Amino acid sequence: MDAILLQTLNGLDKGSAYALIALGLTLIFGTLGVVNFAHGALFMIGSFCAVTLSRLLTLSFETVDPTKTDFLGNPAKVKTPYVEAWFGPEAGGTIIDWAVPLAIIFAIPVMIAIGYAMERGLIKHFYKRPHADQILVTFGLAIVLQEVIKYFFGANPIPTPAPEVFKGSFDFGMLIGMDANAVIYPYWRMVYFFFAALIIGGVFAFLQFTTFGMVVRAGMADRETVGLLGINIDRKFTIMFGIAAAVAGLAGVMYTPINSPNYHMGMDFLVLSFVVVVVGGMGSLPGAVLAGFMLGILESFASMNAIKAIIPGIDQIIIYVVAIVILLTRPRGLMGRKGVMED
Amino acid sequence: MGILEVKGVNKRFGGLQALGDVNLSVQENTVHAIIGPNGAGKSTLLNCLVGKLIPDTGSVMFDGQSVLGRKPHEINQMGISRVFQTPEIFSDLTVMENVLIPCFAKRDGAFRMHAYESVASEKEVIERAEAMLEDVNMLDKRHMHSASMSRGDKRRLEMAMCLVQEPKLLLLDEPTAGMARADTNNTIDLLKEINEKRDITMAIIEHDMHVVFSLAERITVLAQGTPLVEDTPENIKGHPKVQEAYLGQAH
Amino acid sequence: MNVKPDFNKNANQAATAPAFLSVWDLHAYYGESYIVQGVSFNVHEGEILALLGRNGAGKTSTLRAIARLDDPMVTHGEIWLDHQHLHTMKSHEASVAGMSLVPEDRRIIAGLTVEENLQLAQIVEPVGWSLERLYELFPRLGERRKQEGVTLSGGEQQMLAIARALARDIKVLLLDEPYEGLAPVIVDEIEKTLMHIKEQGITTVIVEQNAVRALELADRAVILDTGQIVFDGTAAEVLENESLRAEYLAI
Amino acid sequence: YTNEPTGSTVTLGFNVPQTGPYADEGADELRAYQLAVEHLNGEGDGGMMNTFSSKELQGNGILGKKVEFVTGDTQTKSDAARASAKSMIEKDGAVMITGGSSSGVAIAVQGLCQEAGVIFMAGLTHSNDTTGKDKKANGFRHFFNAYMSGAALAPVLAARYGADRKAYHLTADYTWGWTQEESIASATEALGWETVEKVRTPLAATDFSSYIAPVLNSGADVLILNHYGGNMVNSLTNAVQFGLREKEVNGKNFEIVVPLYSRLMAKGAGANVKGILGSTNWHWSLQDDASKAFVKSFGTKYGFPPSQAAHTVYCQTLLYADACQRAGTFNPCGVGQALEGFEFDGLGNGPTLYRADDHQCFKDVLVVQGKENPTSEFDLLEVVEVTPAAQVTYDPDHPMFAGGQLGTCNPGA
Amino acid sequence: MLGIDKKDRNLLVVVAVLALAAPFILNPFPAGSELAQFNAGYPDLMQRFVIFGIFAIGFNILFGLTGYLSFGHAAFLGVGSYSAVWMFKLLSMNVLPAIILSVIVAGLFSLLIGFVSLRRSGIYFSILTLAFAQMSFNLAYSVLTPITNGETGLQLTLNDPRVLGSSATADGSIPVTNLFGLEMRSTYEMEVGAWLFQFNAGYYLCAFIMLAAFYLAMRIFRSPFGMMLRAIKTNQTRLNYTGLNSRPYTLAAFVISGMYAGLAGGLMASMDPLAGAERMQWTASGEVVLMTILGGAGTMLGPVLGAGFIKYFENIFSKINDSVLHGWFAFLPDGMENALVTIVHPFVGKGWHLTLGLLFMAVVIFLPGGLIEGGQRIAKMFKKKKGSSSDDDSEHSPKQAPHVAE
Ligand SMILES: Nc1ncnc2c1ncn2[C@@H]1O[C@H](COP(=O)(O)OP(=O)(O)OP(=O)(O)O)[C@@H](O)[C@H]1O
Ligand SMILES: Nc1ncnc2c1ncn2[C@@H]1O[C@H](COP(=O)(O)OP(=O)(O)OP(=O)(O)O)[C@@H](O)[C@H]1O
Ligand SMILES: [Mg+2]
Ligand SMILES: [Mg+2]
Repeated sequence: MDAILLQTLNGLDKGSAYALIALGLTLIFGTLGVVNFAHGALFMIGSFCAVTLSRLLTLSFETVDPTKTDFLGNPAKVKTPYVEAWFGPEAGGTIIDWAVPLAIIFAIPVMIAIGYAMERGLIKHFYKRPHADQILVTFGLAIVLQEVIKYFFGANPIPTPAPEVFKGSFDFGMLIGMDANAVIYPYWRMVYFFFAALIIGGVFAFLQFTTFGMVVRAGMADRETVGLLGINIDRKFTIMFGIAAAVAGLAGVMYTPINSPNYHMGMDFLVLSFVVVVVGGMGSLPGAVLAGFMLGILESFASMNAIKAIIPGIDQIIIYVVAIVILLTRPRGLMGRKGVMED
Repeated sequence: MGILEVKGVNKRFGGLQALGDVNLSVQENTVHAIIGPNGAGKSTLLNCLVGKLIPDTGSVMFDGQSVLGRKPHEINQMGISRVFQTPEIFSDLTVMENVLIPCFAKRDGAFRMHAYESVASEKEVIERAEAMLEDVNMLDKRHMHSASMSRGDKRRLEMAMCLVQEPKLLLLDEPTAGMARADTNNTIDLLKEINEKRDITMAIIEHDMHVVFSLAERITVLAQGTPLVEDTPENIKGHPKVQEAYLGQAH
Repeated sequence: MNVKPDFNKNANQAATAPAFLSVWDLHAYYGESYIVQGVSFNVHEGEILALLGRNGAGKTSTLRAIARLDDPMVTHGEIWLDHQHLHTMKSHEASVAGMSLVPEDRRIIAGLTVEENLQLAQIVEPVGWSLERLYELFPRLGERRKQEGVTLSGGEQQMLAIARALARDIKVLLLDEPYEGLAPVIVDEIEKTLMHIKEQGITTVIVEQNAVRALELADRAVILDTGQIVFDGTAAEVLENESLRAEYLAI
Repeated sequence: YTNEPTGSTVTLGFNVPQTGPYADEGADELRAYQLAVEHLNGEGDGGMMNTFSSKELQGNGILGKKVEFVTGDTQTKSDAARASAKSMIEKDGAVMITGGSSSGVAIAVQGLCQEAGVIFMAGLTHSNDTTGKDKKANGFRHFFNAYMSGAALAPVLAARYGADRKAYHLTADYTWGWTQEESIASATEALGWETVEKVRTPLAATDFSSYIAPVLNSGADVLILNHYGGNMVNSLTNAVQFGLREKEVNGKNFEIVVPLYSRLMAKGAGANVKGILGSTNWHWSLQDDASKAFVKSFGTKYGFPPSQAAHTVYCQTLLYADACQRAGTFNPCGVGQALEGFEFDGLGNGPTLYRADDHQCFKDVLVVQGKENPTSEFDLLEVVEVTPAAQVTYDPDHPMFAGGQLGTCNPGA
Repeated sequence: MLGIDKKDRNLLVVVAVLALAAPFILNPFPAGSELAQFNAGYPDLMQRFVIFGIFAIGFNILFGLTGYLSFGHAAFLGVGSYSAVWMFKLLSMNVLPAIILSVIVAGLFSLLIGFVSLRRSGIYFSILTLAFAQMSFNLAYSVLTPITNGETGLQLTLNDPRVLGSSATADGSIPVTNLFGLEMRSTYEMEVGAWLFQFNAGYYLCAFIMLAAFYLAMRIFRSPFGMMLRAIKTNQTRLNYTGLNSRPYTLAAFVISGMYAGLAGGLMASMDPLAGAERMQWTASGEVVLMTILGGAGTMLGPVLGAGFIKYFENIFSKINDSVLHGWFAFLPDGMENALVTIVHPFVGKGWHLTLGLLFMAVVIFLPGGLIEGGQRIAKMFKKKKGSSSDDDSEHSPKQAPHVAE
């Protein structure tokens, strides 16, 4: 029983990550119809916004401390972050500690700018081109972005912890009257869950309660005609791309405390996010979110020993099994719209 | 007993009764026109004949066999070809290839693994396709990319694709819409000739009364999903209800 | 090269009013094929111009070029509308400037209902007819407003395409074969509407294969052949000129 | 024999991951290779050549031939690694191949070198199989292995955490993970620990929450993470996130163990490694002369201390060169013979033996712990115990290593 | 001759000449010179060129011709490799049975996956194939280790129970793959001045098979079957209403391309008897997609070019390290040498991915039709120069449909 509750909770949390990552992709891929293999790279760049900010905040000046020696036996240099020097160790320390949440503010303009540049400079010319060309160009871009990050940050993961107050976990089981240690849950994952809900809700509302969503859908179905109706569809697409990049980036920023970011993390998530979007159904935002949570929860359950004992290796393939079953039983995924990328 | 017997066909789209108890009998080797106001259900009726839609109730018999429940390609193999309201062609292929494909379908059936033979060596088929293109005055365009043709030309191409199969029953959904007057006249002549020489039965939907009255031997008027009258062209022309609901005062 | 068009250039036009829509030496290409080959004409405010010609003459291409669509690409020429230079605009800017095109294949937007298709036209100012008024003109659309636009019947789609154009506040209406697929009674209705909006000062360019109908409606006519203008005069002149009619219009 | 050097130079092939998750490790290996080549050619300060017990190397290359090298990218994929090694052999005339950063790659390339008739000096490969069921006559391993990790760690674990412990294993679901799990489980069980559960995790997993969450519930009081690389960084981060380290189970502090450590991984996991025990092949903070000489030489050139990967590949380059020198030939069979049973000292791991039976190297193994108060960004691990070689030595026919045959050395064409 | 028209015959001849003379063409620089780094004429890489060429040719039948974008084709290649290696382990070191088995097994496997996946089209199809391939990869990496040997890859060992042949040779090593005694690795070396050319038996086997595969693909392209496949790509609805059943056509295309992939896998194992699971990973499937698009999807030669391009970068650019760079620029003054090395450094060696990514982008942006379009443009330029302005009637004649096979 607690095992089920536990895995449901875990699944929700994993699902919120999947849903959030897939959300940005749905906007570009499901809605604009651009097969964006650079989406993972956007997610990764979001993470590195957090890394960059925490690097910036810990930018230090060096003083030589004659009492200490470095690994070669020379007098050691001691680093003091400017932030600590300016605001005092206490306040400065807190600012550094809060680097990840602060990075949200930092990442939004950065990601929008990147999204804008990417759309105006590149993707714009590819709306009318075959999907294959889109794959090639975005894949090329993804590699380039990755390599640039690798050039500056290396290939190793870079730990980027959450603020001290969000570290550790709380005992969810005790809260609902279960035994101690039955169901524990890390604080940051809770934060992530609520953050995901907020972003998903926000994007959803924006598309649902404004004409923006309709215009973009129309533009994707027939750009030319929408232009004939006086709508500057290019601008709408750019905005959409900017939003999608920002969503992808924020998903990345918030993910850093969960797993240390590295330059290829985007590729690791790429396939998964495509699977989520397609299982959810092309062009459907709720579909993608639903699929994200569903796959997250099923994946959690599949990792239970009891289940692995029955079907060995099921946790390796559960996502794909589910994808196959859903796509075979529902022609357009969970909630896909007709005619979107079916040929 | 006609070659095509439609009995009691009903089709609903949600709250809309698109077809209500349609009965239609098309006699072999005749040209049968179906006319009626926009949204009367004419195209829907054709859709039910070729397997694009399945009627809710009723039966459709062709040549003594039911077409219901068969896949589009099976129905075509029975001998029904259709020209669509908006041209459906292979737009990435050349005009010639567009015509060759139905030739092969007619010759080889629904599937045949012709992976090693070369198209260029199929002289007979090519001749046939060329003859067809000649008939519709498009032979000079045979190497053209069919996507880059004007709309009227696409129409003619699609018709050629259906005619080359020499179907027993040819269904035409507004074949001359958007066609220049000269070509319309040619098309009328062509269809007439084909109907007479090759014994192809035709069911034609048209809003151009000139075409209808030049070709049709019988006319069914459909309104709101139900046949209003069925009669000879002369009688339809003078039918007051038809004039009011459809033709307008111009005719 | 860039000589400003003479707004009073049209020799056949005795009127002293400056041309409202002026197309001057337009050249346009689809990729490498040269389709519009130096087309010039003027239309006065409130006039109806019939643009006629055979299939593949370049009528659609001309209209598309004037509406500033990406294809065909205009390489040379100027387009002026009410003192605005359209030739520097993109299609959405041209639309804001008062240009509206009813495209030949209707281009109803998939995935959107009838009503959404109309709403889409009213997102950007200036907005024309209200939805109520449009439904009044085409009651059929009102009935089907919740239906997905692309599942409408052919004629209904044509109505929607025209309604969508009227939903914007326009100065010039470009109609590419607006009667295609419409029942004769509806054609009558639309003619009435066109006369009505003409009275309001809206200028119309109509491309139509049903040349007689178009000429009866139009003030002036331009005949295109292989991308060049072969005739520019009043509609009455065309109707009177046997040889012209026979050669280019087959009527 | 294959690629016999006829000119004034000899070419070695350094095949390391330059792209993919282990690229940094590969880069560090390359640095060490370059350093070794410099030292062999008599440039630089000579590094560990000065402390090495065998004094055959003269600083004039190998057998008087100047050492040159080619590099390649394994991409941490056995296919790509083999392609890269093949091009070194077929195109560049490399007479020895070395490097790699995972067992899969090492075994694949070792097989290739056996067929092609060149010597393979494995880089980072920790799986028992490399010198167990997949051992090859042309291949030699300097690195320690999973069995040794278990044997070195278990006594320390028992001493620190007591003999009455219940362990929960999370294991990367592929060959290396399995041998690691088997080794450490049997070593700890021998000391009285109980293994509560062994759970396999997919290699592609990035979030281990659903594997970690049930741990506390299972009655286990130790979590053993048989993960490496990104897997290990993530699973350890997740485990700490779930607060495992602050919990008490069965009246004892909950503990986490990472059997195979590397400094680069520790860096990736950040503060999460503090206090966590594991084993490693070598660490820069060792204070013997050889290690100090190496750190100085490497640190002066590159500005930071070398990793264990760098140390391993540096040693192997010297050892290979020395063996050629002693054998008086580059012929793989001669070199192999010179390496087989070779005993030496002065390369940072204490007295060392290259065992003839399986080409595994036997030397001291370090037990390390994540440092609580690091003084610099490199100072992440501290050595808690240097397990003497004798304690980690096993019989050549130990069941965990059974199944393969060394075969005979292949000099190639 | 051969039942193809003149243009195709010329193309075939060109490909044949290129393939047979590859050891010369790919080794333009004298061995030992600084530019020898760019030589690709050594057996392993040449084998890879043609093997991936086969893979891409087959893939193109499905993707370029039929328009179905499979993201799981690497699975068939992997299955082919495994079958071949098992054949070596159990039956004999002759490559022929191994290759035959790998084609058959891959064919059956693709029949199964194709039958299920082809019930959907567009992106849904792509994801289905991706899911099947990823499943195969994950299982091969872990649970199926007894069959696949997991992470390490399936290798030959000294105690393989080879029915026809011996477990080990007299001198105690593993026997090598051969074709009726002709060892795949046997290489004849020819020294011409400073140049060294290698003629490898395995390569020539692969090259002949590639030519056969190319010829076969050409026949398919020109056949009624090929025309139907192209028709499916443009308008499946019309095809159905024309009386053709598209399912067997797509399935046949899928299986054929799966067999091509299996053939490539079998050949890979024949050249180097190891089968690794990562051959089945999505990145491997992605690679063949990239090869095809990069070269020019739907063209005959494009995929082969694309395959060569990517493999060249992977194997040549990744090996250019700083000391090689210093070697190249050694003639310059020190300062300039170092500056140049610093500039070039990020793009080669461990930065080869970066260069590849940039080239991907450059090719799609500037050559929408892939590399093949680059070739066409060059050819056109020559033509223009030769017979200039003989036909400037870009009159009112719309463009002719491009011939599929350039
Ligand atoms: N998929 C559908 N869903 C809902 N309604 C539909 C659908 N398809 C057709 N209809 C409606 O059914 C009615 C009949 O359509 P149909 O296309 O048969 O008319 P038609 O007689 O061919 O008219 P036209 O002459 O204008 O082409 C129309 O009102 C149309 O809106
Ligand atoms: N996308 C295109 N690419 C290349 N050529 C095209 C394209 N569209 C049309 N054409 C060519 O341009 C010429 C003019 O076509 P257009 O559609 O303007 O003719 P039209 O006068 O409207 O004919 P119709 O009466 O048949 O609609 C035709 O010869 C046609 O083949
Ligand atoms: Mg209709
Ligand atoms: Mg037109």
